[in-house]
Amino acid sequence: MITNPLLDAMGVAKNYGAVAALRNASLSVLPGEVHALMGANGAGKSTLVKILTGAIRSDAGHVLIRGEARDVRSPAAARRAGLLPVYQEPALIPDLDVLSNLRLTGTPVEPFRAWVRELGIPNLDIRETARHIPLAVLRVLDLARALAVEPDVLLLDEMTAALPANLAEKVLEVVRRQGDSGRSVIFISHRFVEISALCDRATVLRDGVTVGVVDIEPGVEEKIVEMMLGARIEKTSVAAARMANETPAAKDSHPRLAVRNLQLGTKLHDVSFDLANGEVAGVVALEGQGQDELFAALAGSIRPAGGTIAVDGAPIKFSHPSDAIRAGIAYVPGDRTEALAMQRSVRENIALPFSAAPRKWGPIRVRRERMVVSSAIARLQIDTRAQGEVQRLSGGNQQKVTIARWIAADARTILCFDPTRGIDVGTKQEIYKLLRELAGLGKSVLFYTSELEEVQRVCDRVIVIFGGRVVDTFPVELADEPALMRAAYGLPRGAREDVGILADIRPASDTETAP
Amino acid sequence: AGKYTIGISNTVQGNGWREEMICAMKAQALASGEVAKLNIAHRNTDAAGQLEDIRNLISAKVDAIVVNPADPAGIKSGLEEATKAGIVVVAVDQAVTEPSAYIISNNQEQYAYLGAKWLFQQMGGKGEVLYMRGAAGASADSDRDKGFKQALAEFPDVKVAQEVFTGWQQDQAKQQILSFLATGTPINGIWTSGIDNVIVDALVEQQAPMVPVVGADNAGFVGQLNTVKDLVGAAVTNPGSIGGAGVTLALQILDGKKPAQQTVLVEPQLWENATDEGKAKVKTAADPSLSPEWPVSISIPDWTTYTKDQIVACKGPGE
Amino acid sequence: MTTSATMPQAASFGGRLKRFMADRPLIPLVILLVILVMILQILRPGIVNERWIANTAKFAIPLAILAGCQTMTMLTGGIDLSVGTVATMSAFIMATQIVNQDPAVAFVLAMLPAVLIGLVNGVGVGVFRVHPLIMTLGTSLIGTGFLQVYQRTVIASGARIPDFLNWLGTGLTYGFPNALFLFVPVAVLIVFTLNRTGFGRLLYAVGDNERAARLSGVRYWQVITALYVISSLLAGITGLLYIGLIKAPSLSLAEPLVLPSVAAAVIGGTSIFGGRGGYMGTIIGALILTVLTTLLTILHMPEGGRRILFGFIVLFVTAAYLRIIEDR
Amino acid sequence: MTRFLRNQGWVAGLLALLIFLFVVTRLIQPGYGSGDFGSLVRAVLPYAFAVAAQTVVVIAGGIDLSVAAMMALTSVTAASMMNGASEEYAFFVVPFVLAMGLVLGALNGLLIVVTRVPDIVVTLATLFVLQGAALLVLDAPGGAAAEWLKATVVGTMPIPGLPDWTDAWVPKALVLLVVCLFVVWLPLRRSRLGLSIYAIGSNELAAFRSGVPVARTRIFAYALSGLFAALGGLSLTISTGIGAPIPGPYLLASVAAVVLGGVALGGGKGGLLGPIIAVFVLRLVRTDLTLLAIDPNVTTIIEGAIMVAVVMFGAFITIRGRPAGATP
Ligand SMILES: Nc1ncnc2c1ncn2[C@@H]1O[C@H](COP(=O)(O)OP(=O)(O)OP(=O)(O)O)[C@@H](O)[C@H]1O
Ligand SMILES: Nc1ncnc2c1ncn2[C@@H]1O[C@H](COP(=O)(O)OP(=O)(O)OP(=O)(O)O)[C@@H](O)[C@H]1O
Ligand SMILES: [Mg+2]
Ligand SMILES: [Mg+2]
Repeated sequence: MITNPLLDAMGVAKNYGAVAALRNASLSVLPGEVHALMGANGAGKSTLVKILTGAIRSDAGHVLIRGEARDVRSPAAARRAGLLPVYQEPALIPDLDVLSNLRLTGTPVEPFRAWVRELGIPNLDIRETARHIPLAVLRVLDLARALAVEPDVLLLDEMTAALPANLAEKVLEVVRRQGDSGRSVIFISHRFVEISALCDRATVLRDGVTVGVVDIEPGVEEKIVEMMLGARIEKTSVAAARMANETPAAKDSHPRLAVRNLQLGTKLHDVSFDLANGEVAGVVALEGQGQDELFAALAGSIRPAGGTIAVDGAPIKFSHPSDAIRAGIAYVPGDRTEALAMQRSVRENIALPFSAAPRKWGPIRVRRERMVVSSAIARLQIDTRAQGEVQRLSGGNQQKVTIARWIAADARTILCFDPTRGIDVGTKQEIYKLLRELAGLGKSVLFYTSELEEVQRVCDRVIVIFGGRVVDTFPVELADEPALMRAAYGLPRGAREDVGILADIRPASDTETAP
Repeated sequence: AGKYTIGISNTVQGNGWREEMICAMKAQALASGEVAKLNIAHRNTDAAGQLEDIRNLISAKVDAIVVNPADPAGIKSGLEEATKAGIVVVAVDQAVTEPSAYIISNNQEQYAYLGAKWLFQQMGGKGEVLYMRGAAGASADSDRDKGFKQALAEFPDVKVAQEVFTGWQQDQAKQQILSFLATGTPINGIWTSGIDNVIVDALVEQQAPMVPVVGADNAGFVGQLNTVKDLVGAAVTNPGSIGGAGVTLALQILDGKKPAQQTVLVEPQLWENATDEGKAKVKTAADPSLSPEWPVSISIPDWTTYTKDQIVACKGPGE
Repeated sequence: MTTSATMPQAASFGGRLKRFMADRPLIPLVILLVILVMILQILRPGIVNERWIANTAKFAIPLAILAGCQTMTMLTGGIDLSVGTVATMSAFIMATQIVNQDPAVAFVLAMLPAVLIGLVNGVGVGVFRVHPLIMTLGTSLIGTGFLQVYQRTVIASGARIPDFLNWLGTGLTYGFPNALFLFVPVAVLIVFTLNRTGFGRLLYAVGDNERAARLSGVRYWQVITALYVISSLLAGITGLLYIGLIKAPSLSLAEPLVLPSVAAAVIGGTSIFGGRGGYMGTIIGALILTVLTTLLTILHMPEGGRRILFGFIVLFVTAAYLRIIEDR
Repeated sequence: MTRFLRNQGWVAGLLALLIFLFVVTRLIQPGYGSGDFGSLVRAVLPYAFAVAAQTVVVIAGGIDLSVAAMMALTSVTAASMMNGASEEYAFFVVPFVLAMGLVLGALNGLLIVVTRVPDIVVTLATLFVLQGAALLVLDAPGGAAAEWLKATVVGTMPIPGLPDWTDAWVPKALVLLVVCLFVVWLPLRRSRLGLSIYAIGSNELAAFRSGVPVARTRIFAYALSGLFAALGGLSLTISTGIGAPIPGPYLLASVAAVVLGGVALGGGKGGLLGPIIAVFVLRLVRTDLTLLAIDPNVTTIIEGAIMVAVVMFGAFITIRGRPAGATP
């Protein structure tokens, strides 16, 4: 029997001035299916989701819902039609508490609570103001809110990108059950593991055009990547490349960065580690183990309560990011909206640190700046079609700009906080390569990632943080995914439990005695 | 020192005329020797705000309140309450509708009538006049409008070429007159509601043909009447020192010397420089040492007893 | 699947025109200005002459400089409502101090309160994070109070407008207002600062995303303090120019320019939310407002009607302009 | 408890300040009693409505510069309609004027939504329009108010079961204020519509994506603001017995009280209670300054300084109280 599609979009197009975000996109979702929407950064995935859910209007194309032509003009109308999105950015109202947020959208409270528990957040305070809730939890709440009204089609735009592994896992589980119970899910992710574990079919977008629909079966990844990237495909093992053409940097007497007994409220306890010149050190941690605070403290954004930070052997106190920058430490936050002036040009964003100090407030040396900036742009292969305003770049290209800034400023130490969050495979490869190159030039990189497989590709050494403490440090050779996973949960190395990304995890209480 | 506490309420701040009025009140209170303390509420506000001030003065248990009303009718209830509380109420500058209040007022209607009539006569009873009013919607402005219209009715051949509201703002008036001059519309006279010296300035700057100008007795304008070549004009007095007169009246009432009438009108005078006799008068009236926004008539015979130094010092009892 | 996206190349003439103007946002503004002048000329034939143009420029210049203060502060998401008070203070102090003081001393005394108020504004906004609207409103109240107290101490000494300011404010050279000698350098400086200096860039960055600026090493309070001091200095200089033009020191001299200065910046395309705008637009915005005021002055209609018309025209101009430049 | 302090600490602090001021007032003027309190409430009335009007739109992320002009227009309309009319006619006038405020407010919102011009500019334009309209209704202060209306704010409210000395502290004006404001506001705040107002002020995009009808909510917020402003206008007519076409000092006062009351300019935060208490504080400060017979020019300085100081203090404690690590 042929089932009719629940949602059928055809010929969807959307222009932003000269930029065509979508040119001819189509998408057909069957009842009960988990349908992946894939594409490189800037392919138009988010745009399509926004059009389907009435957040923006398309320039062309039609959408059929349950076979009927529907003109969805607003998110409210989409809700009524049974379409519920979780966008790439959290949609909870920051100044309202969770309960008010629910009331605002007419979401029933009890089912919401049930979903929240199911999604791995056992003790949510429903009167907490959304502004005070961490990003990852907000994303989960956003999802729970959508689930609570039992939508026919759930649209998840990079739902798992900002989530730590433990929460991501719960999300995947829940999504899969949605499909089982006859409802459809449109699932956007750059992580193939998730796609293959979860989805039935995938629609692939390239440059705003649907280039194909494939069934998910073993080995289909290659094909999808090919479709996604067109001619751009290039697949080298970075790790291998690293081994081949890098001579380890000469050991200096002082490490680039020496952190000793760093203390910060309840978040960090006695954190000590070194970062050598020419080294990429990976930080591995579950959500909320203090890694945010660690990076913020090293970046000069928050002042630690105790402990010392020494750069090149000289102890330094940071009271403002500019102090850290002066010491050659640059911070690339995970949330790019935090790092970019969205209405300004790519060039201005990259050149921003040059003007920061009062003695640099004078006339800009335009030619020199243009040279430095364009070499950084070229190095990161930023798509500059919409460079007049950074907000018009796709998420991935925005992320590149945040890194390009510090390449241009020639920072010696780069703190990268989950830089590949929501970035397509092609771009990810470029970033891995870049980080390795930087290390090759003698620069030091501290690299936190929520995707464990990246550790092996990029890092020389792994620092594991659990409960605000450094619980382990080991060379990358030992860092296969199961080992990392175990370490991240605070399990001592050498323990036997099988903790894979999709396996059941043990209750946290078991692990508490571990470190 | 004296024995009375006098409350003062005024609702326009930062305007030369009103500042002189306040200084006159202070100087008179000091000169009289009867006042122990002045309690001054002086700010920019409306009738409701003035009601608030009056009630605060009642709370402060003053013996008399001298008020320049934001509006004749709008503060009636407050004044009534004051009288009930045994406080002597004197309104200065403008009338109030509260029957128990004493009024010592400049006659605004007469002010406009006098100047306009002189102007129309200067114009030979015909021609076009530029009518530069005060602030739209202010009660003094509408009183003056009545006087102006009355004079206009007596000269059927005089036409209003243009009517503008200066808002009693120097800069606005200057921009308006310059725009108007640029249109090249011929005029035969200019009537102003006391924003006068910028108008003469503009005529001089633009080398426009001098026409008769009527203004108030502001120091700046009176000076111009003496010095600016070819300027024929008249200054109509509108003494800010009426404030001092109000204090005198209040003290008289407190001392048990009630005036025969509830209302005392101070009639305006007109000083012109068209005649030799007028010129002499204008010359004696001029006072270049005063700030140009201050009226030169800094005292009112029979009503004020302070010296020029006292009003210029602007100090009340106990300061 | 026949519906294809409208490609830029295929756009209609109207669309191309719109794009053309959107990329050059000054053009529609200039067109608006020309239309207003044309209406004026039709209503009063002959009014648009050399003398009128000079007069318009004289009044537009002080407005444009104050609007420059607003443009710069608005770029950071702020606003400076104290410019009116600051301008009035320096004008008043100049006019009264010149009577007994050396001109240079009088000038310094006149600019002193400007620097002080700017500093207080800057510290309040930059360090204590008080909302600029409240901060500048508060300092303007405080300034007005001080000015009133000061006024009483100088009533007896009278006031005089220095000849130089007179020359600057009202004089003409070959038919051009002398005020241009002050304005052109100031305007060039502001435009250059905004577009070609590190400081200008920081104004945009701070207004757009303060956290991003911070992460790039920018110290917010430094930028903001410098900004408000500069804004106040410009306002103080405007006050001196303005007193030369009006020639009558009063305690509310420049106060009526405050709201129009905000309006001029907004009409000129500067976003009050920060991060977007420029000074060239503001200059034309100031010209538009000045011409509009003239237009309404010469209309024969009741004052109420005039104000209604003014309100609607300001709204219409801003709306039309935004329509043209948005969706680039 | 900590959350309560975080959310309501500012309001509690203001209340403490108000009580402190009452004590100070009693010390300055030992005779300060219930009658004087009644005067205070009557003075507060127009300000309170103005600040309520401002609060609603500020919470919705906007600002309304036309509040005072709206009060002037509704005030002159009411006064001129009641002029020479029968007492009963006022029963028609009151709802008419309120409806007028509601509609004109909604029009403000509609213009903002349709033209997409920033609130501050649209309401600046409507400020002129409403002012002009007020001048067309009455070109000078005048009109009248029905006696029974005037009586609604005079005297105290006898409350059965309470001793007279308590009743004496319940002026009718206070009852009127509480009824008009909180009867509208409290149920609204908890409703979906009220939450929507907070939502669009907090994050418009997120609100839109949560299915909030942003445009409609904004129009509603402005309509409500218009309604409160109309109440303010009526209260002016009631207390003065006339209507005045020149707006009083309510615009800046309303903005100041909103900020003092703990409502963030920018939207999404705060409530109505804080700003209303702030109005009481500001009025009581005025009373104290009058009672103390402070030099009137100095009072301007003091009022400005208090505003700046309180807000700086507020900013200071928020900087202090910011939890470590909240902004990495
Ligand atoms: N508001 C906008 N103005 C201009 N261009 C835009 C705008 N929003 C998106 N675009 C452009 O549309 C294209 C598609 O963007 P979209 O965000 O849909 O990509 P995406 O597939 O979701 O990418 P990512 O995986 O990086 O999130 C990009 O080239 C982007 O630059
Ligand atoms: N205005 C600019 N335009 C382009 N590139 C710049 C600019 N300013 C700095 N850079 C680049 O950033 C890097 C760091 O320069 P910066 O001047 O900040 O270094 P520094 O260590 O502070 O040196 P100095 O003491 O000479 O200022 C240099 O490699 C330079 O190329
Ligand atoms: Mg996306
Ligand atoms: Mg350097």
